[in-house]
Amino acid sequence: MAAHASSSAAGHEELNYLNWKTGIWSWLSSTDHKRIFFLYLSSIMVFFILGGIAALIMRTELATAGPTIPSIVKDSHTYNVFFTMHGVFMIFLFVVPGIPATIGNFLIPLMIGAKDVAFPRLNLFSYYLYVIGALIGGVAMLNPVDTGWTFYAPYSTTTSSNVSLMVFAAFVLGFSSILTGLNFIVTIHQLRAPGLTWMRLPVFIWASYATAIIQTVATPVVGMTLLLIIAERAFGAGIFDPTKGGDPVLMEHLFWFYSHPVVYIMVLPAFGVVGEILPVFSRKPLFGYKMVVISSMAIAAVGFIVWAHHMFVAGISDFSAKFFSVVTFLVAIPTAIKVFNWVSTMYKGSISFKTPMLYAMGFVFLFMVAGTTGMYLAMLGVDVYYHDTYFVVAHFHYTIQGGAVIGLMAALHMWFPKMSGKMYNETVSKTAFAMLFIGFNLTFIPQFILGMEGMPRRYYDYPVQYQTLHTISTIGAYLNGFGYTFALVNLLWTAKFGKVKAPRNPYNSTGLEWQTASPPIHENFETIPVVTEDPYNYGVHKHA
Amino acid sequence: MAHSNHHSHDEIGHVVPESLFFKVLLTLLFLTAVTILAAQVDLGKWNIVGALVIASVKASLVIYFFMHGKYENRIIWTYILIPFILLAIMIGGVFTDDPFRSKPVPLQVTQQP
Amino acid sequence: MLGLLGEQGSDFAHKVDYAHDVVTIISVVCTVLIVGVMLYFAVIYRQKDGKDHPTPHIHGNNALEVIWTTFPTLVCIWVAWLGYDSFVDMRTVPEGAMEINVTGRKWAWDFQYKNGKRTTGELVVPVDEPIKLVMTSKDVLHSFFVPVMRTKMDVIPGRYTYEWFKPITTGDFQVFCTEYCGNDHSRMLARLKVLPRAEFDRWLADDSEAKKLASLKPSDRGKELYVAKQCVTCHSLDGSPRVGPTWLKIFGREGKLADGTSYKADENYIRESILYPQAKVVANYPAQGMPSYQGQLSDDDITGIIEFMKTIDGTTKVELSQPTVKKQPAAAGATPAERGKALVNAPDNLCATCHSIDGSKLVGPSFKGLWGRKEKMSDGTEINVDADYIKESIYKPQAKIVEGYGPVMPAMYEGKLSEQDVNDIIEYLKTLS
Amino acid sequence: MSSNAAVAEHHHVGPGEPPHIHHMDTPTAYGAAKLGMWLFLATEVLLFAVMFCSFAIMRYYHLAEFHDASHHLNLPLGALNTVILLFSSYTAAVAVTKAQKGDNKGVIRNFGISVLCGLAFLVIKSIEYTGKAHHGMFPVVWNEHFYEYKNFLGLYYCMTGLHALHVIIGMVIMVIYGILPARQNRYSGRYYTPVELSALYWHLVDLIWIYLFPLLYLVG
Repeated sequence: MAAHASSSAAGHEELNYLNWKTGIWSWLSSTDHKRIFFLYLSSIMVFFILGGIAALIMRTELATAGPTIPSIVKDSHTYNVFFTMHGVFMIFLFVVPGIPATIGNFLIPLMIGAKDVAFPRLNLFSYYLYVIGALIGGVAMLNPVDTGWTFYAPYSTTTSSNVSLMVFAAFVLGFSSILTGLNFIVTIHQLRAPGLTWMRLPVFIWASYATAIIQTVATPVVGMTLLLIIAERAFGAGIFDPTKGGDPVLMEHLFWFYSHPVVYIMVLPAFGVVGEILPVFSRKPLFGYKMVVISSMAIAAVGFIVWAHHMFVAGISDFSAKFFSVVTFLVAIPTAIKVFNWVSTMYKGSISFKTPMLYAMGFVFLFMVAGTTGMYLAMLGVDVYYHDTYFVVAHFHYTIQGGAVIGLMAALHMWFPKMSGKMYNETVSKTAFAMLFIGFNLTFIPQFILGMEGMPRRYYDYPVQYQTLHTISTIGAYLNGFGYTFALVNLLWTAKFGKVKAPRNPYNSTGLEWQTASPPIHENFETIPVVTEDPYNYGVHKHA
Repeated sequence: MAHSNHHSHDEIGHVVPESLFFKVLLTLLFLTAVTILAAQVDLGKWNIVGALVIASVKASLVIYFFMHGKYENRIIWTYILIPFILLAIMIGGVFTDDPFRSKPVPLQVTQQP
Repeated sequence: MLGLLGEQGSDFAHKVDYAHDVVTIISVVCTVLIVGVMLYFAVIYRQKDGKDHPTPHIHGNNALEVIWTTFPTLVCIWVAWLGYDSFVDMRTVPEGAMEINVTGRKWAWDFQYKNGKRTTGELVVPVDEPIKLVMTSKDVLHSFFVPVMRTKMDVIPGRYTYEWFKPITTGDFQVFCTEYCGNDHSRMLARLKVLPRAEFDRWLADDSEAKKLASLKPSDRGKELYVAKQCVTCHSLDGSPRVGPTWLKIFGREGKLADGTSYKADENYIRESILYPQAKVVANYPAQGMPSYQGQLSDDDITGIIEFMKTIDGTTKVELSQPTVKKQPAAAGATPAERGKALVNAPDNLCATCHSIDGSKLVGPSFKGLWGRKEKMSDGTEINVDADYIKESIYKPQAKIVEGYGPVMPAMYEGKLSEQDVNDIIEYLKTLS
Repeated sequence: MSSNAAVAEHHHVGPGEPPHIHHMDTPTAYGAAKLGMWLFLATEVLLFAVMFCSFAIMRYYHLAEFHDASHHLNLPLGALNTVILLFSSYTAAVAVTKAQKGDNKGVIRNFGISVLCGLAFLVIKSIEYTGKAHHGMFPVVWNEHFYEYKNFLGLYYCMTGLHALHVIIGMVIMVIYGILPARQNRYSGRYYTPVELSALYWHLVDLIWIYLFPLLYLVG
C-alpha cells in the first residue's frame, strides 16, 4: 500500500479512486474502502433483484385466489420456496449488509477524515466472506429450503430440504457482518481527524457506531443458534427437537435475540442518512443533535431486551409476555424523539427539494406509519390478533423497505455525486421516487387491511373474500418494482454515460466528505482535515 | 491521529513481570482444586452457585492479569463487559419464560420402523 | 366503535377492539399531525425561485425535547395498559370452562370432546359458554387462530398450550393455522360452529355412528370406514386402477417402492401407510397423493381396515350412499367462473388432485384448453368437449374415457355437485382455454 | 486469524521495528489492533453464550438427568485438561512479557509450550470422546441405556467440540503470528502486537474452559 502512495500524490488532478488503478483485479483485490463499497453495492443489488423477482412472483401468484400462475408457482411447496428465498435473500444478503457495508463503508472514513478503515484487509476479507456465504446459499437453493427465513424448529430440523447448508450460509454471512461491524467500531474510535470530538461527529457516524455494536455482539448469537440447528439435524443434539426433550421455543428465543436487534442494524443507519439529508437541504443545524445521538444509542441498547415481543403467542409464559410488552414500548420513545427532531429541523429552513430530500421526507412519512403500527404489535391483546397476519407483513415492510431500503436509496442519491463524480437527472429520479413511493403504499396499505380482516401470512392460497385487496396489492408491487428499476437504472446510466461533472460540494454541505474531490482520491484527502466546528453549522449565528 | 491512549515512545503497553503471572497461575490451580473438592460435597443448588462463583473469580484473574485487563482503558473494559452483560440478559430473559410454563415432555410418537 | 376487526364473536373481543380503536386514533392523529407539520414547513419555508434565503442558527430547544419525550411516554403507558388489560382477560380462563382437546398435525385440526367424540376440521361449541382449548401438536409448530374470537395461540409438539373464548353469537366461523408448518399450511383450515346449547347437546350426544361401528365385527367396521373415510375415492376393490393401488388382494402383496426397495403389505406396512402415507410409496403412484389419517382413525379402526382388506376377493361390493347435496362453502365469488374455480380448488372435491390447469399431465387430462378441444376416446371415437360431455364426465366418469387415461375417476359427484355447480365449473373451464 | 490482518501489514521493515501502516501511526495501530481483538473475543464469548444459555434451560428441564450424566464424564481427565490449559495460558502470558523485552527465543519457548499443551489437551479430549463412543454415549452410536442423557451429552459435544476447534485455531495463530516471526527476531519492545493478540486469543480459549469444566464435569 505504502508503495503506491506516491503515485497518487497531489498534482495529478484527474486521478481518483475510480481510475488510479485499472483492471478487474485491481477492483477485486482492492482494500480501499470506497472500492469495497462498490463491490458490496454490486453484490447486494444482485440479491435485491433476485429477492425482488421472488416477491413479484409471490405477489402475482396471490393476485387471485387459487392457482394464478401454475406454470411458475406449480404448487404450495414452490410458493413456500419463493417466500423463503425472498426472506433469506432480502434479509441476510441485501438489507443487513445494505446500508452498513455499502454506504457505511464509503462514508465512515470520509466523514471522520480518515484515509481508510482501521483494518482495510479485514474489510476485503469480510466482503469475500459475504461472497462465500452467498455462494453457499445459492448452492443450498438447489434443493430449495422451504422453512421461511426464520428457520423455526422443529420444522427446520425435520424438513428434508437443504436447511443445514442454508443456515451455514447465514452463519458465514453473519461473520461477514461481525467483521464489518468490528472494523467500524475500531475505525470510529481510533481514526477520527484532529478536532473531531465525539459530539462533533455527524449523526450518520453515530448511527453507524450503534449499528456496528449490534452487528458485532448480536450476530454471534444467531450464528451459534444456526449451528445448533445443524447439530440437531446432523446428530440430534436434543436442544430444539421436542421429540428428544428439546425446546423449540428456546430456539425462537435465541433466534429473536439476534433477529430483533437486526432490525436496528437495518434501520439505524437509515435514521443516520435522514439526519444527514434534512439539515443540508433545510440549511439548518440538526435540531436537538444531542437527543438524536442519545436516542440512537438508546435504541441500540433497548433493542437487546425486547426480543420476545415476536413470541407473544408462541407459548411463552404470560409473565414473559407481559414483561416484554412493557419494555417494547421503551423503543417507541427514542424513535418518536427522532421524528420530532427531524421535522423541527425544517422549521424556518431554506428548503430545496432535491431528490434526496424527497426520499428523506418520504422516509419520515413511511416511518411514522411503521412506528405507529409497531405500537399495535407491542400491545399484548391486539398483537394476539395480529400476530402472523398480513398486518405484521405490512408493518415489517414499512420498517424495512420504507425504512432501510428507502434510506439506502436516499443515501445513494445523496452521495451519488461523491461516489461517481457525476450529477444525475433530477426529473428522472424524482419520477422514479414518485413511482416507487406510490407503488409501495399501494402494495402495503391493502395488506394492513387484510391483516385487520384476519388474513394469515405465508399462505399460498386464501379464501375468496380477500381477493380484491390482494389484487390491489399486486398492482402496487409492480409499480413499486418499476420505480426501483427506474431509479437504479437512472443512477447506473449516469455513472456510466453521464456528462454533467459533479463539483466538490454540490449541495454546499459542511460535511467532511464534501471537502475532498468528487470522486475522492485514493486516500481520500490531500491533507488530513482539522475540525474546528460543530456539525451542520448552517444558518446565521445570532451574535454574528 | 486522535485518541491514541498510549505514549508514542519506544515502549508501548505495560510490561508485566513474569513472577506475577506465576503467582496468578498458582492461585488458579488452587481454585481449581477448591472447585473439585467443593463439588464432592452435596450442597444442593449451592453446588452450582459455588462452582460458578469460583469460575468467575478464575476468569477475572485471567482477564485482569494474563490478558492485561488491569492496564486497559475504559473503552476496552466496556467491550469486555458487554458480552457478559448480554449473556446475563439472554439467560434472564429466557428465564422470565421457562420457569413459568410447563416443561417439554417428549411426545410418544409412533416410532417409524 | 370503528369496527376495523370485523364481527365480535367472544365476550372479550370488545376489549381488544377498544384497545385497537384507541391506538388507531392515536396513530392516525399523530401521523397526520407530524406529516402535516412537515409538509407545512416544506411549503412555507421552501426556497422561492430556487434562491437560498438566510436561516436562523437553531440548535434545539430543551423545553420541546422534554415535552416530546414525556408525551410519547404517557401515550405508551396508556396504550400498553390497554393491551395488557385485554390480554389478561384472554389468558384467564373462567372456572368450569368446557375443555376440548385440540391436536394440530400436518395439515389438519383434530378435536376431541370429554365424552370421547372426535371430529376433524370442525370444532362445534355451544354459545354463551366458556370454551377452553387444550392444544398440542403431533409434528411441528402450528397456531390456532379464530379471528372472530380475537384469540390465537401456537400449538407446540411436546407441550400443551391453551386458549379460551366465550362465544356470544351462533354461527359458522373460519379457523386458520397461522404458524408456518409446511406445504399445505394454507389449507390447514377448520370451521368453528357455534350452536345454541340444546342443539349442541344433541350434536354431542349423537354417537350413533360411533356406536354402530363399535358393534360391528372388525372386517365390517373396516368396510364401513372404507366408505366413510373416502378410501373408496382412490382405492378400488375390483382391481381397477385409481389414484392409489387397488385393495383387491392387497394383503400380503409384494412389490417395488418408489425408491426402488421392495415392500410386503403386512399389518405393519398397512398401518404405517395409513398413518404416514409418504413413508413408503408404491412405485408409479403419486408421492403426495394420500393424506395422513393420523388422529382420524383409532387403532381399532385400523385393525378393522386391515381385517377388511384380508376379505377382499374380487366379489366384495360396497354400497355408496348418496350424499345429500350440501351447499359448497367454498363456492363464493361474484361470477359463475369464479364460483367454478373455487369448486375446482375446494379440497374435498379433489379435482386438482388429478387435473392440472397448466397443461401438465397428471392422473387425468389437464383442464387447460379442455373446453372445445377434440378428444380421442379409448374406444376410438372422437368427441368435441362441450357442456354435455363435461356434465356426463363429472356425473358418470366411466362413460367415456379419453385415450391414454385410465378409468380411475371416482363416481362421487352425483349429489355432491348440483347442476348449478357443474355449470359454474364449465364456465370456469371456458376461461382456461 | 483474520483480525490480525492490520498488524500483519509489514513491508520492508527491520527486525523489531513496527510495520509501516499507511493510514495510521504506530500507537494508533497498536490501539486499533488491540481493540479489534477484544471485540473479536467479545463475539467469541457470545458464540458460547448461546450454548451456556441452552445449557441453563436444558439443565432446568432435565435436572436429574444432567446430574447423573455428568457423573459419567471422566473427572480426572477433565481436571488434568484444566491444569494443562491453565499452565498453557500462563506460558502464553509469559511469552508476551518476553516479547516486550525483545527476547524472541523466550517467545518461541513459551508459545511452544502452549502449543504442546494445546496438543496434549486435544489428545486427552479425543481419549475421552472415544471412551464415550465405546460406551454408546455418542449421538450416532447411542446405547438405549444412556438415551436419557442425550440432552446433556448433545450439549457436551457441541460445547467441547466448538471449544476444541478454538484450541486448534489458537494453536495455529500462536505458530503463525508468534513462533514463526519470532524465529526471525521480529519482536521487540517497540513491536510485539501479534504476540499479545495471539496470547489474548489463547487466554480466551482458557477462559471458556474455566466455565465449561465445572459446568460439565462437576455440577452437571
